[in-house]
Amino acid sequence: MFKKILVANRGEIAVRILRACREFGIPTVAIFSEADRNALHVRYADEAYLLGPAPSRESYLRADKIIDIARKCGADAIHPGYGFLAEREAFAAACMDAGITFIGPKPSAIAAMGDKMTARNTVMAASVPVVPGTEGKGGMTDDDLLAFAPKIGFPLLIKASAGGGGKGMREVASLEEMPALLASARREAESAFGDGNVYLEKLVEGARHIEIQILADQYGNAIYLGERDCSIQRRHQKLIEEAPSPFMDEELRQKMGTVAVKAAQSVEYVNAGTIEFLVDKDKNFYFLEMNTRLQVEHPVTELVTGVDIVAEQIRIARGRQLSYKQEDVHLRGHAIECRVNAEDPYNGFLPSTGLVTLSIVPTGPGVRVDTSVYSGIEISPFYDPMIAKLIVWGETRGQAILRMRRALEEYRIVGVRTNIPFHQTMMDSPRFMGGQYDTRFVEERFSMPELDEERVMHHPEIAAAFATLVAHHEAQRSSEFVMRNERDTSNWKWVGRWERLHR
Amino acid sequence: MFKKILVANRGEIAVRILRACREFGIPTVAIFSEADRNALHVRYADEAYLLGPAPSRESYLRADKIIDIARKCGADAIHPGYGFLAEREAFAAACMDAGITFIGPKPSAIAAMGDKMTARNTVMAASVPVVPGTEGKGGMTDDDLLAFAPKIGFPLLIKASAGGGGKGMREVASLEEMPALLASARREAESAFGDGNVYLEKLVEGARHIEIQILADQYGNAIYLGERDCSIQRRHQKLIEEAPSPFMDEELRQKMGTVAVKAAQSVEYVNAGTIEFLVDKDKNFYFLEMNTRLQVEHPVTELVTGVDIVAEQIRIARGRQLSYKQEDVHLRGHAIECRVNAEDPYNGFLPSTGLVTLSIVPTGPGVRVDTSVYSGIEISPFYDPMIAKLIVWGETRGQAILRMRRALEEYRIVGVRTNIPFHQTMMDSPRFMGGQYDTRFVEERFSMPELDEERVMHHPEIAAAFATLVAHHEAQRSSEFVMRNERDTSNWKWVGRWERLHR
Amino acid sequence: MKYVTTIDDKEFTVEIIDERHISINDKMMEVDFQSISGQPVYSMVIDGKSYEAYVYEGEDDWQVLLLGRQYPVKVEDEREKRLKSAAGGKAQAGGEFQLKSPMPGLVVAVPVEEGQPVEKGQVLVILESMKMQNELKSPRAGKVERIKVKAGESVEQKQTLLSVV
Amino acid sequence: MKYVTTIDDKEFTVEIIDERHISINDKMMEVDFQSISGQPVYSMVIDGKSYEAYVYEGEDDWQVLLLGRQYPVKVEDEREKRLKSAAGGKAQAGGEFQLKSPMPGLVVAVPVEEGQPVEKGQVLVILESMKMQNELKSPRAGKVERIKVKAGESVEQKQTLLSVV
Repeated sequence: MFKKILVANRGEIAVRILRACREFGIPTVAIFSEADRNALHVRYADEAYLLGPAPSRESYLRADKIIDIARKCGADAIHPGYGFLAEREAFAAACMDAGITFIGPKPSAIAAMGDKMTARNTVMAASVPVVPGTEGKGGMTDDDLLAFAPKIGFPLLIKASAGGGGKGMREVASLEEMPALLASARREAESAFGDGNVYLEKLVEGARHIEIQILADQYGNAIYLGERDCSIQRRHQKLIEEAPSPFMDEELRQKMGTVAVKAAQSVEYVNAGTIEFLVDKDKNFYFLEMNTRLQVEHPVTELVTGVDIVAEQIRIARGRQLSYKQEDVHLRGHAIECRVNAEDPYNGFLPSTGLVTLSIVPTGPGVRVDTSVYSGIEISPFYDPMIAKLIVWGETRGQAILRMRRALEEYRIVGVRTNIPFHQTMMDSPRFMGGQYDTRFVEERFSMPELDEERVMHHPEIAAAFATLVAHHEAQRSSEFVMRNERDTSNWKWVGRWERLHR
Repeated sequence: MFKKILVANRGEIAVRILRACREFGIPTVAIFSEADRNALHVRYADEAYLLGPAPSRESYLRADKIIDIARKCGADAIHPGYGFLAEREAFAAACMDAGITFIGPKPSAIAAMGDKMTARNTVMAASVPVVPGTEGKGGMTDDDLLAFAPKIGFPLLIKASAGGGGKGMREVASLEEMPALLASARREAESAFGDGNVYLEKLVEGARHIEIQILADQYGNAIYLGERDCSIQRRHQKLIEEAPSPFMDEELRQKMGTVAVKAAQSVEYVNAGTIEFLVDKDKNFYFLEMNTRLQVEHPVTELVTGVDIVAEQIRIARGRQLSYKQEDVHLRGHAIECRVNAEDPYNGFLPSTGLVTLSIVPTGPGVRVDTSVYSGIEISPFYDPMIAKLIVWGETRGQAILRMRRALEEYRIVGVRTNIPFHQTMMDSPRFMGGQYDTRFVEERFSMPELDEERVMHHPEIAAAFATLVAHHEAQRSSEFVMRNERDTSNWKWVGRWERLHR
Repeated sequence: MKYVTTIDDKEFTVEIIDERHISINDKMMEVDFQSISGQPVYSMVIDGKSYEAYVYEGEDDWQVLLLGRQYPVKVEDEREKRLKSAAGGKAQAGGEFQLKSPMPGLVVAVPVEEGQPVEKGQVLVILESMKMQNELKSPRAGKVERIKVKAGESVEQKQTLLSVV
Repeated sequence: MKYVTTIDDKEFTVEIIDERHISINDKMMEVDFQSISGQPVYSMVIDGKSYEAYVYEGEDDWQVLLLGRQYPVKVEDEREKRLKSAAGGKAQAGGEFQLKSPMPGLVVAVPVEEGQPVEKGQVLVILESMKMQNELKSPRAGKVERIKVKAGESVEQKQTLLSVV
């Protein structure tokens, strides 16, 4: 096995990978920015090296420094996680040049799939259906794009060539609004990926976002691990994923799985990867892009297949054959993932930062939490707002939804606002329960019930009691501040103990 | 389904049962003692009622009050968990009289199996092999027992007739020491179960403790869910359980499973139950006792079979047929449970109590934590020292051990000492790794390496650095206390923030 | 101690009787109220029902997050409220709105100018934080004044960015 | 600041040079030392290696729980230690041992009497806590004195139960 693995990432995914390494008994190296000294990935690794200041460009995107650290500490492999350097051809190539195994595909496959336009041309050549769009070579100017747009037709999407996760993506309804949207998309793409190139794509209406997880080894073996339905998105950011898709049948699964394997093989793909498709209501499917890396939502596939995808990535990179054949892969039960973001659903989903003073994660049967948050950690404004993934497994989709409800209700995070109430509302929504949703569902048919004009309150008198008791207590405390001596005789025994403890 | 379920227990098992109810959508009722107002089971239930003062006799053992609460709040079923009232025939009967479903076996089965001596006679009649011992009717006096002991031969065990979990159990090497041990066993049995009756049993040497999980419905269907190996014990308290047993083969599993089902059927058993066996090195097995309730270690069986045992208990009590036939039960992978006790392994495993100021549970793939502990809860001296169960699943036993190691290392509990270092040492022990252990292993062949005369230190200089830095910091703080003004200019930035927060 | 507690247009009279009892609209209830871990998460057992909620202090109200729903709650001392309404009711309706930064971040653009009239919902500032561009919008129609930041500047949480009058 | 730090019979000279550097036996190391959540759990990155430990204060030493192993560590100011050893070394060897209750509980029995000689390992008090009976034993041979509790009494944590001299 590898002598030592450097994890070139932060947050929950760095922790996920460190755990897989530890479960192999492989020593690990973490890297961190100045904002992340107390992060879980630094605490869990065997070694940890400071990269630089908080901004990504000065830390987690510093490929040169990272390779230098790997060399100096004797790491013979690097796992890039997702985001940051995971889909940079140059980084994979630089690892190779330094004699370090990049745990992922070959640079050529990253290059082919990483530039969305090349990707489309490549898979089209392997007769995989694609969404109509600007299929030319990269780097089109605004003028070119504005000229081409009417040929695709509106509505259409601007997408970042280097992108993913909805960053640098804009929806365009008409030619008039396109210049401003191009500018902001390029700005966001530049900031997120260091690359402002964008391309255009037809917007498939009523579509579901369904993706196929692929594993491929160095000996030409490739399998698919079923699909994930990621249609619950907001501003093109995935929020909830499930496996299997409630929309899917076995016939379509096999058809899309076979096409996905073909797409991967068209670039001689090795390691774990994901082929994203749009599927319209008539079950026509179109290749969207390939993510040449581990996916945020990989756990739902792990829970229904029993395959440890990160462990398999490491084995493949080490030159092992796949541990599974296609016929070994069986889907069992149902899994759902909710991405817990530090965002306030009652305030336009604005990011929320601060010191987490309490974190109580849900536990018990069928519940998995992948997170880097604990009581006492600071959520900084520098990185992605996703702070945890709550994943549940159930024998059926119904059981999984009920289990997710109880897990969401148990979850306590104090110090930042989270989108947990959004997920709770979604789990109660009849359309979600019925599996009746598409990629526009959140934006077009869903809102937080509290923000509705005609809101229905379930427990107003209980809410009133909570607020009044807290307000009363605060008022008492203020007056006690004046009458200091009486403080210790306060009726409110719940004030005292914790404060004494931390005095 | 039931309209409302009252959970007549506390701690992690109350939480476990509440979760199962919530996942069925059934409203729940918690009961609590004065020491448990802030316990998780009170927080997670829909309703919660105070029973009385902290001691069990005045709270969790008050069957009359509990049934009264159930009646008043309209609960139509009671789940007793384990311990407390779970194996009291009178309680099950009282529930029945009050028209409330007792989620467990009929009173007659509890009576038959609950008194260990009757149990032995009953299963012997069904030709299940038993360990030689005092098979007479209950309530033997000390004189009777002392007279009978030489017929069994030494070493032998004194066991509580009403007991379980090693409470009121004493090992006797000779007739001389027997009177004192009888007295202390009766005292402990009286305190734990309210019943000081004891009996004697031959001590099978070199034995493994292997138990079979049973499920039986009201229609005569009964299945076994494989075995659990619970041989890692200390003072007859189980500490680590695994499924399947590394000692077992499929033939023995089927044989013991069939015998276990027969034993259950001999008392017309309904609901979940466990038949405990001692298995000697030649794979002879002896019936030990039947636990007519949910077992602490049920999660390892859940993880390898995929069966939710608590959910199944509720379905059975509701009058449903078993969801599984024997041929549906397949063991997949391997599961291990470590019982995390508030006990100091470096100080004779003495219980440790106090306010938990930090709890960071391990999470991620294959890890389940069943606990009632969170940052801010008080561990009181009134109840069992088990504060969490850490359970892992792996594709193989080896992977499960490695995963348990990483999970134990991640676990952080501050405020009470725990036996986590014991478990860490065990997971590193070659004999445990090799599956080479019996019920005497912990006491006879195992010790905390730090307590050895010839201890080997792995990282003495690192430990020295930790202690010196903390001591230095404490000294600085004391001197700062004198030179107050300089406090805020302390170099030690880690002091400041948390304190400011809680000021 | 008596309070008038309002959610939307529903008014509750809540009286704190003693440590164990409150009344809501004159209905007496037994209550056991505890803070969880000294944090703004509270457990309340009220007439046998067990509830848990986050209670956050807002500008002039409380936000109660209870069973996945958020309630904006106004709590007023009954005596004060009586005095205030005697004095002529709402004083500050239609006052100045100060746009404060909801989080630390980088100002990407300020697409309005001082003196410019704006609609409700119009974008006032674009702020980048957590790699996302966030549009801060006007909660009502009005006129922009006192712009205190410009593109490229870093801002702290709660820093005032501009006003709408 | 220089310390002499001892684990068993191994002695280390540890010097705190500045916030970022210490030396152990004159070997200079870069160190980044942090408390986790303000608790006695510490994260230390020392020359690139990341460690985490609980550090508990004992009667006259520190207990460091590191990677599943516990180390009893004695830390002494070098100057003080020099003075002390010049003054004649260990002063309190063989003094009085006070048996303190390690937890709150109920005294079940005190199977010794005042003036009675006891062996190392002999049971002094039986204490019930968490439904278990716990035997508190003598750490060394000696004579029992000043028994302050009797069977049936409740005791607090750290309450002195008796002495062995």
